[in-house]
Amino acid sequence: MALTVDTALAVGLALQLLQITLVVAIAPLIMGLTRKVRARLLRRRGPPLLQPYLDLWKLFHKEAVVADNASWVYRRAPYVIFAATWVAAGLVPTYATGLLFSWSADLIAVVALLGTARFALALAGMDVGTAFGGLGSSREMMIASLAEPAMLLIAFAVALIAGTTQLSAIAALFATGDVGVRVSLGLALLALIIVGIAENARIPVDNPATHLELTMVHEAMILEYSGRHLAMIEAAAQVKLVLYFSLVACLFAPFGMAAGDKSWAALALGLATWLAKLLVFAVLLPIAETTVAKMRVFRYPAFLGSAFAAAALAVFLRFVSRGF
Amino acid sequence: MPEVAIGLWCIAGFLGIGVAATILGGRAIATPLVYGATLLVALGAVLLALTTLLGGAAPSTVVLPIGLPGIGAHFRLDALSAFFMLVVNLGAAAASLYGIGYGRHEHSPMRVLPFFGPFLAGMNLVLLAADAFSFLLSWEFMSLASWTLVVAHHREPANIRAGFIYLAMASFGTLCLLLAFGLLAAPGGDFTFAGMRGATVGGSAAALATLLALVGAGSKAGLVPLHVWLPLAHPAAPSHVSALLSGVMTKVGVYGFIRIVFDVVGDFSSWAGLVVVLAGGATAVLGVLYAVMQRDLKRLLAYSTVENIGIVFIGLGLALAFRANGQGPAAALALTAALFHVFNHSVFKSLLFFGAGAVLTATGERDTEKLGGLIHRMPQTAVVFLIGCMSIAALPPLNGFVSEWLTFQAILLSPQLPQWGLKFAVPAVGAMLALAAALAGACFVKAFGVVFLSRPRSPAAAQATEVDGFALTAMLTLAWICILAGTLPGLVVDALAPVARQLAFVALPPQAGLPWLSLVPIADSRSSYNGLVIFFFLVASGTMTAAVVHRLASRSTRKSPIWDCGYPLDSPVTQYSSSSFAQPIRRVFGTVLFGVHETVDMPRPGETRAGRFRMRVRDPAWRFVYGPLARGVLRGAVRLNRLQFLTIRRYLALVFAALIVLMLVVAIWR
Amino acid sequence: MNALWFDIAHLLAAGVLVLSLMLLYQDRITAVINVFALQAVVLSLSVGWQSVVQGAPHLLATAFIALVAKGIVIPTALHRIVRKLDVHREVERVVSGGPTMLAGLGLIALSILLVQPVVETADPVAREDFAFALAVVLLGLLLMITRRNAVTQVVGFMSLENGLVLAATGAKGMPLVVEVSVAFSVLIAFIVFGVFVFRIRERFDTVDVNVLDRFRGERREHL
Amino acid sequence: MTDLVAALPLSPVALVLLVPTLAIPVLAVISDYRLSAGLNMLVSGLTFAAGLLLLAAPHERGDFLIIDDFNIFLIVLTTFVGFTTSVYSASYIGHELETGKLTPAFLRFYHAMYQAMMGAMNLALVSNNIGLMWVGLEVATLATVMMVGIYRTPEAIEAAWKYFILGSVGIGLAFFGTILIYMVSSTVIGAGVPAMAWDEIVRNAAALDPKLLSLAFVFLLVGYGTKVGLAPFHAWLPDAHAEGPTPISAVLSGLLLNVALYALLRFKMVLAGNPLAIDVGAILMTLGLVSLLFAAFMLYRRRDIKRLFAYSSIEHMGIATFAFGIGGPLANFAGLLHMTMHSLVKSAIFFAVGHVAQAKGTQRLADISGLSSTHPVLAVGFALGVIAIVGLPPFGVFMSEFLLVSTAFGRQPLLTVVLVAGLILALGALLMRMQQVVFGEPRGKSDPVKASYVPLFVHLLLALVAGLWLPEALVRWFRGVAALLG
Repeated sequence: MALTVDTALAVGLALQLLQITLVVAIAPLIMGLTRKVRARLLRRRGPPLLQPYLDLWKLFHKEAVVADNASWVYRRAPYVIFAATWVAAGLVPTYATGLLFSWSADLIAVVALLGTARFALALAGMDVGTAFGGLGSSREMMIASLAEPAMLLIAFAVALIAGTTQLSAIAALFATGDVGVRVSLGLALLALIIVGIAENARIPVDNPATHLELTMVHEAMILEYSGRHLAMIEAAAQVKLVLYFSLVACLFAPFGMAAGDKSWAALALGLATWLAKLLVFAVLLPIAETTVAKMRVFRYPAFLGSAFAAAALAVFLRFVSRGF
Repeated sequence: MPEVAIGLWCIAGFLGIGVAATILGGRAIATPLVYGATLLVALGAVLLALTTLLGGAAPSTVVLPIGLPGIGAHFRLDALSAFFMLVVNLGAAAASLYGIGYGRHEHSPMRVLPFFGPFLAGMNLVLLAADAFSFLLSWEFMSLASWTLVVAHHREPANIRAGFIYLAMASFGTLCLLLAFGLLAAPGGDFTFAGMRGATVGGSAAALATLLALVGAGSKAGLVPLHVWLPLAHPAAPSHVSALLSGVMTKVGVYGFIRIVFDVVGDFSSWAGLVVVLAGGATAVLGVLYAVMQRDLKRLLAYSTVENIGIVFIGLGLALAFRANGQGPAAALALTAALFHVFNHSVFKSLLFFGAGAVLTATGERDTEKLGGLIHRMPQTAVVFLIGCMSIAALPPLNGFVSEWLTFQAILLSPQLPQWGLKFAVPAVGAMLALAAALAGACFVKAFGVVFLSRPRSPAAAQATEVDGFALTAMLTLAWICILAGTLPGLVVDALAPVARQLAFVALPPQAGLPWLSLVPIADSRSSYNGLVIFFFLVASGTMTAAVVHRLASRSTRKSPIWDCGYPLDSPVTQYSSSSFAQPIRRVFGTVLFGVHETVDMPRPGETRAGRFRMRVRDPAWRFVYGPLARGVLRGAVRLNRLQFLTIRRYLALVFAALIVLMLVVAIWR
Repeated sequence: MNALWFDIAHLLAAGVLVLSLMLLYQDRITAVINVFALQAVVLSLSVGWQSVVQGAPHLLATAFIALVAKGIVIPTALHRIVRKLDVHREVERVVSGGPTMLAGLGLIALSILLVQPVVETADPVAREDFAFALAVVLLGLLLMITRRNAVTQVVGFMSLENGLVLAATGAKGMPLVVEVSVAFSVLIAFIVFGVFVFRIRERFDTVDVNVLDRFRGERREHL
Repeated sequence: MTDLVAALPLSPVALVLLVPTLAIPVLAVISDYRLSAGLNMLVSGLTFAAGLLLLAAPHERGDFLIIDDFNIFLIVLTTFVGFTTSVYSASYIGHELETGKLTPAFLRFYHAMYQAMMGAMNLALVSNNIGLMWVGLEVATLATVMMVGIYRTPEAIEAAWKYFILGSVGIGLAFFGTILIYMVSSTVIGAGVPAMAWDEIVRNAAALDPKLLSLAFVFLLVGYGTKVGLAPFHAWLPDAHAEGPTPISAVLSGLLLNVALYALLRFKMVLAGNPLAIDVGAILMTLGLVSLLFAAFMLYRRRDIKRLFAYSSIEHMGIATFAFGIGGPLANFAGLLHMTMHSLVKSAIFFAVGHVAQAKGTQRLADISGLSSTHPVLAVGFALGVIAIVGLPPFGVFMSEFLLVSTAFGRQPLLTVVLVAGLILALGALLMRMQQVVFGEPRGKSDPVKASYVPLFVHLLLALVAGLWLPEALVRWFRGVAALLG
C-alpha cells in the first residue's frame, strides 16, 4: 500500500501506541492465567481468570493509607516504577518488528529501564524505615547484582550472532530463520529464563504468594503500600512479566512477527502468534514453579551463578563454533 | 594571543589568588573573595576550553625560558588538553561556588584558602605541560597543593595519616612516570613531548614505558591496588575540596595516562590493551564492593570513585586494543565512551560530594549509621542528591547510563579483535562492568535510603537544616548538567569528536543531525539509544497514569502510624541500617575477597546485657601488599639501627674492612 | 745508586715493619709502649738514612721529631697514664694472638702483592719502602681494632702514623714532609692529651667508663 | 711558596684565604659576644664579597693555587652559606647565652674556630697542590671537632671524640693516598712541587702507573669518604651533627661534606684520565647506593630531630656520589646541581631545626608537634625545607633528581630501581616526621623564638628559583665541570 510520509508516520505512531497499550491491557490477564494454572496444579480451583483486573479496580478505588513519616519518594515511587516498566515493555517488539520507536532503546537500555524501576522500588522500601522494607530492598539489590552480569552476557551472546543489540533487528534477523538452531542460543535461552524468574520474583527465588515476611523479597518492600499505590506496583509487576515473556519470544521464538511490510494480514498474524506465545509461557511458568521449592536466600548466588555460567558458555561456544 | 597563553594566564590568576589569600589572612571577607575570584577564573578557563574544543582550533604552543636548561618549559593546548581543561574547570567553578557558602563553616580558613587556588593552578598546569619536566613538576605540585588541603584539619590523627599515605603514594607514582619518561627520552635525550613522539623507542621499552605510565598515572587515578590513599585522603579534606579531589583530580591522572600512552608512546602492542582492560575491570568491581561496605558517607563516595575510574580504564584499554589492531572506529567509540564517562563522573561525583558536605554541615555527621530522614529536613538537597545517585547508578535517562551504554557497545565490538586473549577477556570484563553497575545501584540505594529516607538515627540528623543558597545553586547546576547530558548525549559525543580524531585518528559519525537527536555510535542497524525519547516517555506515562488514577479512581490518602506487619517499634535502631543493608552483598562477595568475618553473641534468655554484633572486613590491598611492605621496612630499620650504637673500635673495624675489600678489588683488577 | 745504601735503607724499613708486627703480639701494656718506642727510634734512623741517600737535609728534622716526640716524650707520657689511671696491665684482646698474627702476615702479603707488580719506572728504594710502609699502616690499623685498651689503641694509631712518615720520606723529593710530620705529632699529642683528660681507661668511645655510657645520644635503652 | 706570595697583593684568591685567617686571632680575643658575632658576620660577608669578585677573576693556575670552573662556584657557594650561617648563628647563640648553654669564653673560641674552618675550606677549594688540599681539609675537620664538643655535655664530648678519632684515621689514610699519588706522578713529572700539582697530574694521567693510581684512589676514597660521610665511614656524622651547635651542623652538612666530595672528584678526574686504572664509577655507584639505602632505613628509627637530618645528609651525599659514579654529561650535571641544592636546602633545614629545638627546648622528636599552631612561620619554613629536601617540586632538588633518575634509567636500569626505592624510603621517613612535627596537637613547652628568618627563607627562595630556572652562567659552569668529570 502506497502511503505518503506523514500518513506512514501516523500509522507507525498508531502501531507503536497499540503495542504500548496492549502490554498494559493484557498484563493482568496473563498474571491471572498463571495463578489459575498454578492453583489447578495444586488441586485448588483458584481465582477466576479476570481476578487481577478486579483486584486492581478495587485497590484503585480504596483510599491509600500512608505512614506519617513517608516522604514524597514513597508517594511518587509507584508511578515511576510503573512508568519505567511500561516504557520498557512498550519498546520490546511484541507482534511486529521495526516499530516507530523500536530504535530508541536496545536490549541493554531495556534492562537498564527495569533497573530504574528497581531503584525506585528499593528506595520506596526504605522510605518509611521499617525492618522489613530494608530487608526487602537489600535482598532485591543483591539479586539484581547477581542477575545483571548474566543478562549482559546473554545480550553479548545474542549480539554475537545477530551483530546488533537492537531488539527488533535481532528479531527480524532470527525470524528469517537463516540463523538456524545454535547451541549458544539454547544456553542463552536457559540463562534468560533463570534471570527472568529471579527478576519477576517467582519461585524458587521469591514467592509472590507468601505471607511469611522473612521469606519475602519483593513483597517485603511493598509491605507498607496500600490502595492505588499498591495497585500501581502490582500492575508494574504484571507488565514486567509480560515484558519478559515477549523478550523471550522475540529473541528465541520470533516467528510470525510482522516484518518490514506492515500489511494488515501480517499484523494480525503477528498479534495472534504473540498472544499464543504469551499463553504458552503463562502455562509453562507455573508448571515449572510447582516442581521446585523456594530457596534460602544465600542459595541464590548458586542459582543465578548457573545462569551466568550458561550465558558465559554461550558466548565462548559462539567463538568456537564460528571457528577462526 | 594563542589560546595556550590565555590558559597560562588563567593559571597565573589561580596562583595569584593563592598569594592574595595569604595576604588577606584570616579575615571573614577572605572566603567569599577567594572563592568568588576562583569562580570567575575557572569560568574563564571553561570558556577557553569550550572555544578550543568546539572551534576546532589548531593546537597552540608556547615555550617559556624556564624549566630544564637548554630545553625550556613547553606548553601546548590541543583537543585532549582542552577537553580535560573543560572537565577540571567545570568542577573547579562548581566547587568555588559551593565554597562561597560552605567555606563560612571552615574553622581554620587559613589552612584552606591559600592552597585552593594553587591546587586548581596545578591541575590546569598538568593539562598544558608539553615536556616531561614541566609535566612532572606540575603533576607533583598538584599533589603537594592537594596534600596541604588534605591535612587542613590537622588535629585529627587520621587526617595526618591520610596525608602521609597520600603524599608517599603520589611521589611513588611520580617516580614511576619519571622512569617512563627516562625510557622515552633515552634515544634522543629530548624531554619535550614532541621530541618523544618523534623518537622511536624499541618495542620492549615502549611496553615498559606503558606499564610504568599505567602504574604512575594509575596511582593518581586510583587503580586497584594503588588506590589505598584515595579513600583516606578524599574524605579528610573539606567537602568542596573532596569533590575536586575525587571528581576532578583523578581525571587528571586519567589524562596523564592518555597523554603518555596514546599520545607520546604512540605505538604499542595489543597486550597493553589487555592489561589495561583487566586492571580496569578489577578496579571497577573491587571499588564498588568496597563502597557498598562503607558506613562513612564520604568514604563510600571515594570508593565509588575508584569504581568509576575502573570503568574509564576499561574504555581506555579497549581503545588501546582496537587502535593497536587498526580498528579506528571501534577505538574511537571506546575512547569516546571513556571520555564521556570522565565528564559524567566529574559532574555527578562532585554533586554527590557537595551533598555529603551539605549533610556534614547540617548534622556534623559522616557516619551513615547516625543519619536518616534528612529528606524532610533538607528537601532540595535530597532532590539533587537523588539525581546524582541515579546518574552514578547508571539509570536511564540520566548521563551515567549513556557512558556505560557506550562502553558496553565498545565491548560488544570486541569479537572483531584477532587476539584470542582479548576475545575471551573482554566479555568477562563486560560481565564485571555489569556487576559493577548493579552493585553501584545497590550502593546508592543504600546511600540515599539510609541518609535521606527512613527515620533519623540520631538527634543531630533530626535537627538538620537546609544548606545555603550558594551550595544549592552549585548542586542544582550540576544536577541539570546530569539531566541534559543524559537526554542529549549526541551533543556531548560530537564535542568529543576532535579528541577522538586526535587519538584514534577517526571520530564517531556526527550525531547532532540525526532524527529525534538519538545516539547512533556505529550504525543504525547496530545499536542506538535515544535518551530524549525515553525521558519523554517516562515523564509522559508517569504523569498520565497519575493523572488518570487521580481523576478516575480515588485520590484520598489517610495518614497513619507505620504498620510494619502489626508490630512497629518506634526506636530508630530497629530500622535496617547501612551495614545491615550491605550484609547480603557482604556475605556473597566479601567472604573470600575481603576476609569478612561476622560474629554475633546473643544474650541468653533472661540475660540483661545487650546482644553484640562484631564484623571484621580486611582490605586485601593492605593485607597482601602494603602491610607486608611496611613491616619489612620497619624490620630492616630495626636491624640496621644497631649500627647506631657500635663502639668506635667497631666503626674503625668497618672502615678497615672496607679498605681491605677495596684493596683486594684493586689487587684482582686486570 | 750504591747497592749497600739501598740494602741499609731496606733493612731499616724492614725493621720498622718487624717491630709493628711485634706490637701485635705483645700482651703487656708496658711492653707495647716499649716496643713502640723502639719502632720510633728505628723509624728515625731510617728517615735519617733517607735524608742522607736523597741528600735532603730537611728530612733530618723529621727524623729528629720522630726520635724526640715518639721515641721519648710520648712513651714516658703513656707510662705515666698507665700508672695514674691504673689501666689493667694486661692488654685485653678482641681477637687472640694467633689469628691476629696471621691476619697481620696476610696484610703484609697483600701490601707486597699490591706494590710489587709496579712497572720498573718507579724507583726501587721507594717501591720497597712503600711496600713496608703500607704494611705498617695496615698493621697499625689492625692493632687499633683488635685491642680494647685505650693506650694500645693510641699506640696503634701512632704506629700507623709511623708508616705514613716512612712512606713520605721514602718518596723522593716529597714537599711538606716536615710540616706534615709536625702536624701529626701535634695530632697525637692531642689524642694522648684526650686520653689523659677524659680519663679514658678502657675504650676510646667511653670518655670515662662509669659516666659516659649512660650519656650517648639515642642510647639503646630508648628504643 | 713563590706564586702563593705572587698571588698577593690582594687578588680575590688571596682575600678569600686571608680575610678569615686574619680574623681568627682578632675574634679569639674579643670577649663581648655581640661585637664578636657582628664581626664574625662582617668577616664572613667580606669573604663572600671576595668570593663574588672571584667570579670576575680570570682563571689562573700556580703550583699551589688554581682557579678553574670547578672551584669558583663552590667557593662562592661556600662563602655564601658561610655568610648566611654567620647571620643565623648571631641570633642563635644569643639565645644559647641566655639559656646559659654557652659562656662568652667559649664564644670567643667558637667564632675563631668558625673562621678557621671557613678559611681552611676555602684553602682546600682553591689549592692546586694536593698536599695543600689535604691540609685544608684536615684543618677544617679539626676545627669542626673543636666546635662539636663546645657544649661540654657528655654527649657532646663523646660525639666530638668519636669524630676526632675517626677523623684522624681518615686524615692518615688520605695522606697515605696523597703520598702515593705523588710517588706515581713524581716518576713521570719528576720529583718536586710540580709533581703534586693537580692539573699537572691530570695532564699526565695517562702515563701514570694504573695499579698504584688505583691503590692511591682507594686510600683517598676511604680517607676523604670518611669526611663525605659515605657509609660505612659515616659513623661520626650523625652524632657530630646532633650534639654540636646548630650553625655548625648547618655548615657541616652544607659545606664540609661538599668540600670533601669535591676533593674526591678531583682525584676521580685523575683516574678518569687513565684508561687502565680501576673503574672509579662502579665503586662510587656502589658506595653511593649503599649510603643512600642505609641512611634511608636509618631515618625510620630516629628520635632526635637533628640526627634525623644528619642521616638525610648521608643519604643525599650518597645520591650525589651515585650520580658521579654513573658519569656522563647529564648525570654529572645532576650530581653537581644536587650538591649545590643540598647544601642550600639542608643548611636551611638546620636553621629551622635550630629554632625549633630552641622553641621547644628539646631535640627529641617525640616532644615536638603541632608547630603550625604555635609557630606558623617557622613551621612553614621547616615544612618547605623538608619538602624541598625529599625532592618535591618546585625546588631544585627535584630538578637534579629528575635529571639523575631519567638519565640513569637508560644506563643502569637495575641500579636505578634501587635508587628509586631508596628515594621513596627516605621520602616516606622524612615526610612522616615532618607531619608529626608540624601538625597535630601542640605538645610540650613552646617559647617564642626571636629569630631572624632571613637566612632560612633566602636559602629556600634560592632553591625555589633554581628549581624553576637555572641561570645561564651556572648551567655553563655545570656543563664545563661535567665534561671534565667524564
